Amino acid sequence: MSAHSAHAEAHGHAPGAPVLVTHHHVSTVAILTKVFLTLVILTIITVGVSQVDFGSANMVIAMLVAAVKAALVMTFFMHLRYDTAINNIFILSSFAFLALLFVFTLTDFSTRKAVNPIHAKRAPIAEPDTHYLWKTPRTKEHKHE
Amino acid sequence: MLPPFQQGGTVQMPAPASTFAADVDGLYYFIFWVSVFFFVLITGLLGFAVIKWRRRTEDQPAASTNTHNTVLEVTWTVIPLVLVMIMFVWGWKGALNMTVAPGDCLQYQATAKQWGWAVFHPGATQPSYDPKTGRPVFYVPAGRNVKIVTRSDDVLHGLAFPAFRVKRDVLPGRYQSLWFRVPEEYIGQTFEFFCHAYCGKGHSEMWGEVRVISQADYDKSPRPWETEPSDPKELGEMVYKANCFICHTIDGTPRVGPSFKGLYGRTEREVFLGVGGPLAKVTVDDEYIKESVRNPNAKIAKETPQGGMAPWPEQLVTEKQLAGVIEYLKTLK
Amino acid sequence: MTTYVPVAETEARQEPGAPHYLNVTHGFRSWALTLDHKRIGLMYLIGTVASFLIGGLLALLIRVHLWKPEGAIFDPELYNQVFTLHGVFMVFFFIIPAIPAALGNFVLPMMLGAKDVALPRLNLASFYLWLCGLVLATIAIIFGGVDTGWTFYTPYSIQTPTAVIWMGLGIFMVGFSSIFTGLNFVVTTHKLRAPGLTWFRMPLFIWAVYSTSLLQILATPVLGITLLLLVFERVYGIGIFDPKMGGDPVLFQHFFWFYSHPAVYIMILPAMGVISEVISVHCRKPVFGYRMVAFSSLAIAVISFLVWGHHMFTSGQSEWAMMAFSFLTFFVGIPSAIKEFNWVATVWQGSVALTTPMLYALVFLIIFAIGGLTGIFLATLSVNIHLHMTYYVVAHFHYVMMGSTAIAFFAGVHHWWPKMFGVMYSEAWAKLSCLLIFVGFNLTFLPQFIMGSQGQIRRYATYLERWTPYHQASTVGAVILGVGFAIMVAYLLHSLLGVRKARRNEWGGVTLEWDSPSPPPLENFERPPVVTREVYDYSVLNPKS
Amino acid sequence: MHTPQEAGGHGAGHDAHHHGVVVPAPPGFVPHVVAHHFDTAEAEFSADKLAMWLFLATEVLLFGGLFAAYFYYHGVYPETFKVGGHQLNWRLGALNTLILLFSSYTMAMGVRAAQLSQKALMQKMLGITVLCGLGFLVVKYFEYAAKVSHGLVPARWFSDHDHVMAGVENGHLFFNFYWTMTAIHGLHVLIGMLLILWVMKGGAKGRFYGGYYLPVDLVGLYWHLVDLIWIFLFPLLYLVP
Repeated sequence: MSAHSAHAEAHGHAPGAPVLVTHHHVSTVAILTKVFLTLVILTIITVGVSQVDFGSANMVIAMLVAAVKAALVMTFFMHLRYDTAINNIFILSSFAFLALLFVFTLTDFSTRKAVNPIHAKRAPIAEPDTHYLWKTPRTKEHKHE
Repeated sequence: MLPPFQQGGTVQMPAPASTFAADVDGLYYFIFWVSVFFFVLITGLLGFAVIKWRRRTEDQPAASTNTHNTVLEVTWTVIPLVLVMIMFVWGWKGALNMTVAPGDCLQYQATAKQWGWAVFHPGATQPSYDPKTGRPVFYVPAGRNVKIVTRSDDVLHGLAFPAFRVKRDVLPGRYQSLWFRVPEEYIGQTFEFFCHAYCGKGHSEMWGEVRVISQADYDKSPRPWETEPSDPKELGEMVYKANCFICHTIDGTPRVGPSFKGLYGRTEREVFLGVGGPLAKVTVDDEYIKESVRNPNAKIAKETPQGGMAPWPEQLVTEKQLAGVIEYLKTLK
Repeated sequence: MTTYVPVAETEARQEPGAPHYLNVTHGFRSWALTLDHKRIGLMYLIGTVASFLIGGLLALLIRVHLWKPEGAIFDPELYNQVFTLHGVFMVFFFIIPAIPAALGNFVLPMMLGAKDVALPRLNLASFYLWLCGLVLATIAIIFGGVDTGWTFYTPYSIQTPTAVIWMGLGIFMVGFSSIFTGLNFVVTTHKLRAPGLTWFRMPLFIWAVYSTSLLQILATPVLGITLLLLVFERVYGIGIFDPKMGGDPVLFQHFFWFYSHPAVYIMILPAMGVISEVISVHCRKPVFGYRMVAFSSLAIAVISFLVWGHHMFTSGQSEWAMMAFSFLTFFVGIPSAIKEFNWVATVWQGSVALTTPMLYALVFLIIFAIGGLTGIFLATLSVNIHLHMTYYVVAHFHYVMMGSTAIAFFAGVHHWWPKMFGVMYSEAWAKLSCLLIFVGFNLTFLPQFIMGSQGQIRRYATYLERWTPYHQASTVGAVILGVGFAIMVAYLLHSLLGVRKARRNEWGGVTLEWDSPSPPPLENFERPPVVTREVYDYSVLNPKS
Repeated sequence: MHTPQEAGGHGAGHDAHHHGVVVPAPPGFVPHVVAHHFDTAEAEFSADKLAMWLFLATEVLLFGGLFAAYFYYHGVYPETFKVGGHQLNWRLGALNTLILLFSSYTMAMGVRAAQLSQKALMQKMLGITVLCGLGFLVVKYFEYAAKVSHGLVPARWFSDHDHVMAGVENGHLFFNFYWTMTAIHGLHVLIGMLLILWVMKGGAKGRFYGGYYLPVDLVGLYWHLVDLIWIFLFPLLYLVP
């Protein structure tokens, strides 16, 4: 395989011809601008909604709006829509695995008092400055760390 | 001959000294025999194959080149799956039983700190130690449900009763609890409890004893945990063994804290007045020792300038015990 | 059935004296700045084995210390540092990089028929990150050691006066080294397979390393942020993990095990891959149930993210979380069981050559069976509560980590040694060493199962009288194990003198790395390989068929 | 495979024997030489891009750990987080959000220009992006200064001398999250700016054109991710529900 044929195969140009425009997807200025304006509007919405008290729904709304914004950035600015399936799979799976961290730690936290209420109760604990065995040497440690 | 086991125990398990033991041990042995079966099966087949089909000549090809067998593969996927699901349900039920204490429990409290336990019996105002060894002791009436509520003053600790098959981490800032009931046939026996969560230097010394007694002995006055040595020196030695020995030796070698050997009565002892404070000279007398226990960071020995010992309030070391400690220190020449 | 003719045909193609990757360039710079995956693999090999020897020496010291109930050598403070350093060195500097970074770097691109990994510069950077981590860990030892245990549980790790910050930063770096290695391998596997090498023609070692790499990419960042927060905690006290400032130490455990449970599979999965290769080659038989073994690697990778809470059954997490974690934990055992059965079926009716790599593979099969089966005890909730934090756990994970992963690593080293250096070691000494390791290993850790179920808690500097015989048996075993490893180091080093030259295809393997001279040339192959047959098709070695 | 042309940069003898494919460039640009172990420019492009996405996946999980901790403590101390959130200036936060969104937009435009071999436009767009990043940091500086003046600094030095967090438990925790998260994010902004400057340096030499714009694309992806994280940080810290 020669350099030229390799290049021609990859780019669909005549061998040796300079590549002015990539054969990959090029977003139009219009779509990028529209996405940007949508993002601005969504920012205004999320700020606006936060000024009204919907109780615990505020968090859900804020996160939903943020998720939509993130999706827009990823789809258009980051070209995921035109990218290969495998790149899509990897970045989305990172969110999926992150969700596992969220789901399990928050499940633990929120169901601690389900069986044994006392286990969710906070116990007194000695004051840091009087009972911290190593409180003082921290300064010493700083010296040689 | 196999090495010694705890009384009533077997090769694999200590004495089954609580009502949980039957269930846990039953499940343990179920898994054990299933494992033995599969282990013998695997190694047996492997050994047979290695001997039968070992390569005798350099150019010997494989006796068969079959690459899969769906029926076989599904079989050895499904059978283990069924077995482990049995184990899961069995184990989950057992664990739930250990977590949910019945309503009629005697409630004990245990506070862990680096590196010792303060064990409070129901209604007790001070922690209980063995008068001789200074080990923390639980006196537990047989046949009663016992619940222990724990907390920690500093780092993670753990409360583990191997003979009772229960265990629970002791967390700073949160209460944790466990419960058990010892059958009556274990009256008169002693079992150990341990700290199982690594907590630093004195981790392996944070163990104590559980003494199983009858209900009658439990109710007797004075309560078993209320007796302490009447001789002040012995009382002091008990308190030393219970609280001090991990950091303070009596043979002259300094550890985390200064050694107690020849400490009492020393004059011109150099101390820092507070952490990072100026150097001063004091005489080791009753007042100095009392202050060093109740407010350790007021005067910090020169040889261990990091200080940092925890104060021991009256709840943990009474005035009487403190007086005993002073008497005990006088004997350490 | 036609007869098998050994590698004569392929051997003939090897030109004597042709330049290979070891002698193509010379000098310190040519190694320190190399971008060749084989040289980087070798540097990892030296580094990880050195870490293993340090960790092993510490292990011996631990065992000698535990000869007497009151402890024979150290005071408890020093003992705690010794077992912490043993754990840190073995886990972060040996087991995690050993197979993927050392063997994987050498073998994976060759198996794929590639000239190099996809990102050679990143590969070298990974190595230096690993080395920086090692340097920081060494600094930590000089500045007072670390006594937190390799798990760094808070709040103890916040309070201890030892050099946790240095060690934390060191492991942070090693973590990123691991991430970049994994990233490189995933990209290489996706993009640089030889023509004709479809996914289901890939050797199982690649499948295993690929699955491992996914774990490295997805799990390690959480360890990174956890250690970073721990460092912040110590430097300016952010209180996230410190109960005295409103933090929750159980959250630290969640974060830590979110990485460190998958990390267990980062360690064992590539080992499984090595075993698949070794058994197949030395039995001259395709791995039984190839697809099942391949998919079980991916299944393990995914399920391993769902089970971390089984390290925390007594830690004060909620009962519902415990139930979920125990349930899911059993599922991770199934793919491992499938693999074990498939390996036995591969040996079945094979042409079993009792070479050193195969002996190690057999040792692996036996020890991994015990390691895996004892894992079932620990997955079961009520039994776990009894066994948690005892020597039973110590024995279990040593059976899996040391007895399985390290043994598989050495199986791989012996298997690919002729390929790496073009020389053969003394099989007689190798077999003696393998025997000593097998006996010594079991003598070390079987008594620990008994001690553990009897209630002996781990990480104890002193212990009760009645456990003395078990500890002493364990110590004797450790010494035998040490002798076994010393012999191994000796004969492997001796083999480098080149007394016996290795053949091009020493064992009669059919994966692509055997298609290259021993040692391989700079870009691995004399001509670009093209794959035209199914994986593990040993009939190709017979020119008459 | 062979190419007659001599490739530069012999990395310790590594590239000594084989040379990569050359992607022909328009006049005024430097033709790109594909790394020796790739057969085609496209193979190199897709491999490096996959690597970048995998790296972004690790970034997601790295920040994800912080977010998980945030939600955890938001559950433990909802009042603390609410009161703490009110101490932050949401106007400045919103301004920074807009700045970053705009910089993402210009970054995407810069990548587009690179794809079309529009060198001047690309340099302009990347320059605006860096300036936006700088603007972000300047606004951040004023925010930080305001917090410091109120003693709302990370834990060890947390003094809260205006007692704005009095009355809630562990008031320092919210600010510890605020400082840790924004500091790590700010570090990413800084790294992103340096990367863009590095790309601009190559761009000035004419290294990036339609046939080879990979570094611009990859740095762009990184920059968008930094924006993405801020999109979540902003409501969580400034508009705490």
